[in-house]
Amino acid sequence: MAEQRLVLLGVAASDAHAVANRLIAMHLRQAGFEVVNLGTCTPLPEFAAALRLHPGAEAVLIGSLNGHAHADLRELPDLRAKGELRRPVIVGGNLAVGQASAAEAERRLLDLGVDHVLRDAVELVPLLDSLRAKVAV
Amino acid sequence: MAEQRLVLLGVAASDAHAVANRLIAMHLRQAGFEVVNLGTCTPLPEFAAALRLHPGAEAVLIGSLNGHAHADLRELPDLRAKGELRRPVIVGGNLAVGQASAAEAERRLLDLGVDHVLRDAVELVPLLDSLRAKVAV
Amino acid sequence: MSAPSVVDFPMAVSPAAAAALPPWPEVVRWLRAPERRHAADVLRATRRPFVQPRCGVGDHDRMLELLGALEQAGPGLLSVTIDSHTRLGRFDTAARVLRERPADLNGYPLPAHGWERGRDLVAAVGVPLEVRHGSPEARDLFAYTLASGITSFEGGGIGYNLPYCKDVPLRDSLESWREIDTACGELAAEGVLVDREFFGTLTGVLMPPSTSLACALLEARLAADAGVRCLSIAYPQSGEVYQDTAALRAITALAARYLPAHVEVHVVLHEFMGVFPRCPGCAEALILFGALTARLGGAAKVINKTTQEASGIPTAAANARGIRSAQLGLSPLLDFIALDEGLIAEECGWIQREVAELLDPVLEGGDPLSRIVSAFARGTLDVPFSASVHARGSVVPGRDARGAVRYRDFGGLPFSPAVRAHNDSHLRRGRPDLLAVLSADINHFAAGRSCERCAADPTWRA
Amino acid sequence: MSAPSVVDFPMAVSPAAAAALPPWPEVVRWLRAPERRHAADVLRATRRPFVQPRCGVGDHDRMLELLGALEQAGPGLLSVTIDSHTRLGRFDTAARVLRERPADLNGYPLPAHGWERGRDLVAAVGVPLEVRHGSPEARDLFAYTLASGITSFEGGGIGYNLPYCKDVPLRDSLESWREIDTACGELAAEGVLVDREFFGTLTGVLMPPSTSLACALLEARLAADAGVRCLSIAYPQSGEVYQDTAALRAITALAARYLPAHVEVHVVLHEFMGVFPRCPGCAEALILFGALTARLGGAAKVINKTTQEASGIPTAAANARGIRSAQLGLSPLLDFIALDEGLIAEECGWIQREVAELLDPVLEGGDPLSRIVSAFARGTLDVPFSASVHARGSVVPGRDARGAVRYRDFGGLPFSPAVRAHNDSHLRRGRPDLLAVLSADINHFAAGRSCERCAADPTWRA
Repeated sequence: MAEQRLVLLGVAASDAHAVANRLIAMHLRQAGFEVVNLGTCTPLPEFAAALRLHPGAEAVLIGSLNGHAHADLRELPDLRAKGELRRPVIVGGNLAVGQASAAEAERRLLDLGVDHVLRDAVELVPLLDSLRAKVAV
Repeated sequence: MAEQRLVLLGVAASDAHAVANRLIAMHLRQAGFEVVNLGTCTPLPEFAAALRLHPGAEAVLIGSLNGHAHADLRELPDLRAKGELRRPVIVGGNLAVGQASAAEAERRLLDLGVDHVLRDAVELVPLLDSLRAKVAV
Repeated sequence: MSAPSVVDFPMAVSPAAAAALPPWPEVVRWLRAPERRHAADVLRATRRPFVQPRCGVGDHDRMLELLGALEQAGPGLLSVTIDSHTRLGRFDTAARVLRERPADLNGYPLPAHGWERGRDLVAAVGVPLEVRHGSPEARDLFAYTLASGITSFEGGGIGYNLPYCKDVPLRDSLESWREIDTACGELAAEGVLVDREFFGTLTGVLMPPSTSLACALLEARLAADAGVRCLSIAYPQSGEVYQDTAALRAITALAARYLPAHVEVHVVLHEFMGVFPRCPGCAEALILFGALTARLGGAAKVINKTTQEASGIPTAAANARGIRSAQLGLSPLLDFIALDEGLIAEECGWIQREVAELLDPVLEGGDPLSRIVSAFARGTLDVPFSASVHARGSVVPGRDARGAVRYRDFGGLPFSPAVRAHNDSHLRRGRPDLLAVLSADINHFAAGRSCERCAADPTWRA
Repeated sequence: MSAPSVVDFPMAVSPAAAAALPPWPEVVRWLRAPERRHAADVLRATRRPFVQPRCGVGDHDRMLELLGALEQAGPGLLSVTIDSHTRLGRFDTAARVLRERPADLNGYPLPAHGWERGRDLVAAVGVPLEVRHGSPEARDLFAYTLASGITSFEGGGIGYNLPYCKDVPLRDSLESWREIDTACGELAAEGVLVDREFFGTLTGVLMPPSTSLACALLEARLAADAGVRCLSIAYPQSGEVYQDTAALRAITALAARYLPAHVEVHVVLHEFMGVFPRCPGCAEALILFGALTARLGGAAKVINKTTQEASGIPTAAANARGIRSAQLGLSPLLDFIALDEGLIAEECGWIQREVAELLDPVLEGGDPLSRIVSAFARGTLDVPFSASVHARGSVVPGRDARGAVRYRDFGGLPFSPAVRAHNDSHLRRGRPDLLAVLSADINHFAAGRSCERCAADPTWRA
């Protein structure tokens, strides 16, 4: 019997958009994952605390739809330096105000230490599978 | 028994708008007039010729809707000088291209020798009655 | 290019036009080029009505700009509307005004510009063009149209004569249009399908549907007899949606009855052609309403109006906005809208019966062209408010309580007692203050009651 | 002006607000001035739906310009939409952003500007204003609203909490809104009628009508119990015209059942609140469709969208155009459009039954406020896609074949077997690739199929 896979899910601190968050939670549960959903408006330290509670989580998934992803995630280097959030951090959504700067916004998030930036939720399960395969190797 | 009253009616030379012409003809006939309707696109000399044929006509009514009334009536002084069109000439319709110059267009028509300029067809029968009363006096 | 000659063309064109134009075989070769897209292709492919604007200015560069601006709005076809001088065959006058004050022209003087520039217009946009004008006699203009690569041409010997001219004999206009239609037949044999559209709008004011359809069907019948294969029959919106839907649907039924089976017939709605409201909200609502009517009636295309209709030729922006307003009425979101099919079927039946009573006496007999001429002379065919002395103009129309256009006076029309009784059951005849009543009927949509604001407060806009 | 004090106001306002505002008797005197025109007056007088836009920018002068520009389009009411900082009570932050970068504010920070400027807004336009926001706790904002002379105020303890906040207890928001409603009751006794509007739109995405109406009616019931006399109940367009018409008509019937007879109830339609099409033609058609739906459903007003909805806060021109697009759908020319009344009555009956099965367990018992809180905690009341932890969010909605919104998963809702069977007869439950199915339902109108051009060629615009 396959072991239960677990992920942490939430929406960035300044963002109350719940629809995509709920959809992704349903999608992951349907795909067999256990999902700890921290919901909307979740500051990064709250993700860190949840990971301490659920050390078996294989990734931290953060949605951001209001264009403020970079501001909401700016504590990531500090937390990582303190040994927190040592799992792949995957960010998805509308990452910047306006379309033109999407690539730029993605680069800035990666510079901050975000591990993966997704533009479409259907990429999520394949990415989690590939990350797990790497860990297994 | 009242004598039969007669008017000449037509549309200015460059103008094929028939609707108002037909309406005014019906209106006048309903009011008891005999109407010689020369119809659309009638040059001023044709009005003059019709008046020679129907010397009992008490007025010449000319409609103009395309804004070219002044150009279409510019032969009026010449014809009058030759003894033609010696009846009240009454012009009505849209007298200029655009609304702003309507008063100016009216003044230029009066300068040309037009006797009356009407903006609404309902004024027509009262005007004809008052002209006839003057003649009677 | 070999020297052109008059005999090249399958219709009589003027020597001047023949000298200016490429030889007929070259025109045919140009029209047959496989990359050419024709109006007939668009008409055949359409599943929903599309919008076509009127569009014509004097200057060539401004015309190109205008076409380009309107194409952005997504019309199915674009128009080249011809100026008044050219319509009357005064190509020299048009050329002079074009040199001196091109802005004074109320349309595009195609012959004055020449067929090479006509080809520029075709090349400039991705949708086919139609030439729209109002010429009682249009052989030269048609030759320029074909040489330009344009294969859609409006007009006929009735609809482009009676509303536009005082004294062009109907026989002359009908015979000249017969030559145009014969040329279309020759082109069809060469594989080039010319769309010929008939202006059922006529004088444009309070047109009873059966008068509109009878005249357009007669022109279509003459055209089909001369060889035309692609016919567009245009009907003017009255503004009463049941009557208009019924009239549009009647076109297909009447075409099956009066036209040969091998022709294709497309149904066209002219957005309201009468006195337009000055209030932009009312005007836009009326445009949308017309397009919705076209969809309900199953038309292939809508010839559009703009919110500036009441004040003259529209700006490019207003024209483009007019296209979009009509498209709103064609939105699939409004496909839920349906009418009482019983009422429509009844209205449609009466319209067909009226048309039959006008057409049958003309078509059951000898040469239809001659019989049309004499029917208009006798008044058994007629057009209200005719500008021409060659129609009696003794028919008087009016609106019934619902707004549908009926016959207030039948004039000399040969309607049966049943048709007369049905008409009179909707509209009491007689003449109580006819000027006031007719003015009210004519100004039905001018009175500022077509938008929500005017309905709420008729005084808000003068 | 005498020194203000906290106790002046019939609700708890912060000391800072109390210090800044005029004394309560002065506010009441201002509101009672006979020349003042109130939203309730407009709502009572309307015979057809009118349009109200959203409208808020940070800078005061730009706000005045915006209101002036929108007034030209003829709305029945205008909005003062409040910025996000102010909504959360962070008046100081709003004031700082206003000083530093006013363009960064996504609405008008009324407290930061002060009530005198609020009175400027009222004086600048000829139609009354409504304050629209999204505050779970709004007593200070309401005090500024009244002091400004504005007597229409949106919000309630459910609809302004669950979609906007993660962790504000429902009891807190409901109790704070009860104070606002009590103040309205005191004003009603003084002859000032405050219009209180309830945001049935909730989370705005695939909202089943019975969930929307149940929540808004609960807020309305609490408000009426606290003394409010003028209630506006807003429902969000699903986009399926029969369902929406039925839901709007159900409001009147449900109000008669669940609200006291002495209150007046106005029906409001929110133009589609979900994912809007980017194609301007599709967006405009959807706006027009919404307004037409409002007319069919008998709404008093339509809260409008714009063609720029998909890309954020609209320009003044786009907002004005949006008003005009909605007005087109309200044109008297479209009054001929009717729906199958049998279908509507059936749908309306089921909506009322669903609402009753949600409301009756809450209202048949002790203090409704406490029972609402516990019902949401248990999931017998619920909201799909709740942002708040104080609703379970276990209900899953979906669209049926016609596009109507149904329950894909009832969560903990206490529906009868009959209601469940009826729902399931329209929408098969179960979860075949839920992400794909729900995404398609959510993007129902985003897919570019709402305009004639997209319908003809889905590729023309990406």
